[in-house]
Amino acid sequence: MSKRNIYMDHSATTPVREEVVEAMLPFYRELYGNPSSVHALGRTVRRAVEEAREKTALALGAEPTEIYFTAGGTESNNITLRGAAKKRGKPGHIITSSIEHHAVLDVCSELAAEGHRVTFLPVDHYGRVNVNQLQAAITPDTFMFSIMAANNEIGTLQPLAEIGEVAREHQILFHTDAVQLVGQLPIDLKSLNVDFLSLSAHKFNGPKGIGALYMRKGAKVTPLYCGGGQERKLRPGTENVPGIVGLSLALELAVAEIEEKRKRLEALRTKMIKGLLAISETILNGHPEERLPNNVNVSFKHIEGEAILLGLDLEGIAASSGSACSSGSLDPSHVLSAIGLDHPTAHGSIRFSLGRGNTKEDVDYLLQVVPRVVDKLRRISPTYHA
Amino acid sequence: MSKRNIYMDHSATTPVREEVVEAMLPFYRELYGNPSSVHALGRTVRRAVEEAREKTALALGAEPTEIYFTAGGTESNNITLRGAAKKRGKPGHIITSSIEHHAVLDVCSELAAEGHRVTFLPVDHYGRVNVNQLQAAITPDTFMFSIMAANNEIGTLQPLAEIGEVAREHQILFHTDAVQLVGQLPIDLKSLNVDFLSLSAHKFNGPKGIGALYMRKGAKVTPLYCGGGQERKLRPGTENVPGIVGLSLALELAVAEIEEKRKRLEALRTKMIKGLLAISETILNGHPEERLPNNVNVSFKHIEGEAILLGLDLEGIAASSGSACSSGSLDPSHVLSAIGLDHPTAHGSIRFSLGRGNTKEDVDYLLQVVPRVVDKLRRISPTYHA
Amino acid sequence: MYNERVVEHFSNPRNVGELPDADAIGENGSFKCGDTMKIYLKIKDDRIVDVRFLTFGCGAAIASSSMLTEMVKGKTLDEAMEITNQDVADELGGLPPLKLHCSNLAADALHNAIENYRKGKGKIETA
Amino acid sequence: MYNERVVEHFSNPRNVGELPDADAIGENGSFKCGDTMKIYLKIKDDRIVDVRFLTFGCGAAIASSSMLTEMVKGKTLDEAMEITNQDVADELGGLPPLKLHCSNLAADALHNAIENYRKGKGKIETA
Ligand SMILES: Cc1ncc(COP(=O)(O)O)c(C=O)c1O
Ligand SMILES: Cc1ncc(COP(=O)(O)O)c(C=O)c1O
Repeated sequence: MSKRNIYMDHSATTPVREEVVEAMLPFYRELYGNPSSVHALGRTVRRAVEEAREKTALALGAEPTEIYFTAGGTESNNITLRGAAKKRGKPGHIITSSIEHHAVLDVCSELAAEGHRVTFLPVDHYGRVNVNQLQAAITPDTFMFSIMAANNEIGTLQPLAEIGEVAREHQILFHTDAVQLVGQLPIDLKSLNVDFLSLSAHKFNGPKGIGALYMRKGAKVTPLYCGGGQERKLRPGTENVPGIVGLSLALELAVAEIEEKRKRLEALRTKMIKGLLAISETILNGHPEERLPNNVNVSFKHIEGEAILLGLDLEGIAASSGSACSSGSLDPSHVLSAIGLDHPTAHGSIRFSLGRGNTKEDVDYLLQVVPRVVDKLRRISPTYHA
Repeated sequence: MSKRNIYMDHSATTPVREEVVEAMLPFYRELYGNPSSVHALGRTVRRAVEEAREKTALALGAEPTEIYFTAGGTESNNITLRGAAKKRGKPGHIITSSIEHHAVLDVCSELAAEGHRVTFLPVDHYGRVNVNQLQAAITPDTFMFSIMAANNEIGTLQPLAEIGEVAREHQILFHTDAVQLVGQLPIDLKSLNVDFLSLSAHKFNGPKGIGALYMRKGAKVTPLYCGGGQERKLRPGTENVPGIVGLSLALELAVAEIEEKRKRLEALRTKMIKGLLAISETILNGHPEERLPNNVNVSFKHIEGEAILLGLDLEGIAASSGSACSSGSLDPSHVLSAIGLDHPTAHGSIRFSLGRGNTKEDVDYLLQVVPRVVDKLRRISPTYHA
Repeated sequence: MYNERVVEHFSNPRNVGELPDADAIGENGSFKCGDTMKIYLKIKDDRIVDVRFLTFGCGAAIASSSMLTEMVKGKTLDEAMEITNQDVADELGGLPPLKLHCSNLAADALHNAIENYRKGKGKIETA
Repeated sequence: MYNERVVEHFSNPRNVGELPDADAIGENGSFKCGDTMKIYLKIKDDRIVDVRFLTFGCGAAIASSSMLTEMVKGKTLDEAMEITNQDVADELGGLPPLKLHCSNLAADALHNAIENYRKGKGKIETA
């Protein structure tokens, strides 16, 4: 089989779909007005922003007034957690999980340093939060749950509906970082008791540098930035209009194709997992069923992830070891530690994340290359004995 | 003269130049990788981001490590002021001007509410800060000056070099919001004692939703957001790569053409001011010489700005009344009040801001239309007597 | 932002000016946004037979002033007193929410004129 | 990220494996990133005549290990003791700053082997 270039790092980021690029272009060129300008050009652009808001709301089962555009998932998470803490004004208690993205985890740590109490719930070895434990952790001053919808490393899904019920029962705000879920699995905010939801366009074939925050009507946070009145003062600054238009179209298209894509990717994923687990001393990380349709995360014992990535890269395969965002760091992933992996096993983990462009041929090629790369590295390993 | 469409609202935002659009496109399409990814695609994109940083630094007379990409001018301002206050940790004193953009002014007000002391320096009737007053306002706990480089409404330039000297002498950090200056007039950070400088790409024919913060080596602020390690932790979140590439090219091109553009726009501006002041009971706002080459701000007495804008708009002329960002508000502009205009005069102010695309023909058309629109509205006015 | 009818009234405001022989003059100003309107009525047998206005204000204020003058012509004073700011906005086919308060000018100025008339004030002395 | 020479050593590492009749064995591990290297030396007249390695680690660690084994062959023990981690990185044409510490593995493992040898330890008992 001849060398191919295969991108299996869609959880890090995705290409922008051509329809989306085309929809954005007019807003760089002729429709460049500032939505805050009162003249005709400004008003035209304002309309486009508000239509994008409606489209985004519709795709999530929300109201347009519940959608706020931000610069990405990181910003949506920060605005929610810091904003709710600022709004509260006095110390309180936050419950989150120990496998959140750093944009939640580190904010929570900072809030803890500022005087709030934070419970970082453990997860089981599949990466699932236990709802009974969540319930048991509630204290009278608990004001916020922040539990991610799907984990970015191991793809494990959390029981959002159950968590939402607990939140409602105790009148606690519920934020979910759905950056990895949106565009992969259907979400209906009408039927979920979620108060805040973060999403980021570049994870579903939209542009980078634009995201959104869903904030349920009635929920309130204190804005972090001052400036103009944009996004009802929650995120001031001239709107990233092409980004907003791109986000909304990418989301609309992703949601329209979601079932078909899910089926297709799940079939590829199942085949990949089967093929990879055929390699000796290889384990699957994350939940076998309750996981994102596009996520495969395995640990190859005795070898180190970055070396595997480099080996794969030289064969044209793009994957990731732990979160792309934290791969500058050398500490083993906090997620893999939280599900109980020892350090060497955590270090040998690889995430393959599927996307729109991937085919059966990609998977065939991958399953041919990976065993070879793994074997070669294991021959250098001081702990491996074939 | 037949109807034309004339955009004279470049201080609100500008069209993206075609070269810039073309340079961004590959980063939506084939070069879509995440700069944090270790595989070949990620590394290629990382290189593009770092080249953009070098280009940006070069255009400002800075070092690449002194450039941080943000989501815009508003964010750069917020990161600087709040970040410096957070870093300081205890109350202190900030000196700013009374004519800053809301993204500085309102942050300062919030910091004041949080326990800092803030001096809002008055300005003279041209909108200039007095350096002696600035010096006199310094107290032992003064830790920051934030004085804008050029005002967004009236175009008045501030004496950055002198302010920088005072800052250095007293070892006070100096931030300048240069969102309106960058791309209009040369700036050399090697020869200015500025520690922080904010800029926003969409003001100089770059894309919306991307900006930068120059932070001098050695200057430090505490980041506001947590997340990944991007932008050396100052602004975490997946980089807006197309935006970054677009910003750097737009800046490079703007700086390369800056003298030629300045000369051309100053000639148009001079002609416009002369023509507009020929209308009775019309005054020029801002400084006659120390102003942005592209800014014309006049008050037409007896009539109201929004009505003038609408009248102009119906004739195909796009302009603004006060800052585009604050035009949702009905209070008279704080800038026009600060330079001493009474409310009715402030309400009758119009900003025409020139840009790359404007021609002599545009100015001729404008000078034909404006007197007609003004006259028509004055005939309806209860205070005007021809 | 503004609908076509608003723009039309703004572009071609009806009944602009003063009435040299007005029977009543009313005035209203919004302190907040600085808008002011002056209205002149010619009244015969308790009925408004002619009307003029002058307005300092935004597009919405001018269009509302113009629309109001169209609405009151021929009405009795009692009928005119019943016209509300909302009626004017409705007759214009609606105004942007942020601009609604600008239309509050017109009906109030009208009522002020009628009150002045009933108090016996506001008649212009013919020179 | 990595230059061509690093990638070449990673792709085709030299002197991989164990030496069944090694005169000295050294080991070094980085607690921080979990990398470990084992080095095997064959020594004759205070000179390194053969060398093998096994490494658990990233690309930089593997390439550094491979490069080091090339550098030490034929060197006296005194010469070998003078090889620094920086020398290895330099010989590789440089490593990314973030990855520099991964190359600290190799020279340290070598020195450990020589020290073991000098202390009379580390000789493999032939079975
Ligand atoms: C002086 C000044 N500062 C800051 C800003 C805010 O920039 P942005 O809207 O790109 O965040 C603007 C733009 O309106 C401005 O004119
Ligand atoms: C779960 C999760 N949350 C938040 C983020 C941050 O999103 P962005 O990088 O777009 O700010 C990511 C992306 O890496 C993510 O996977």
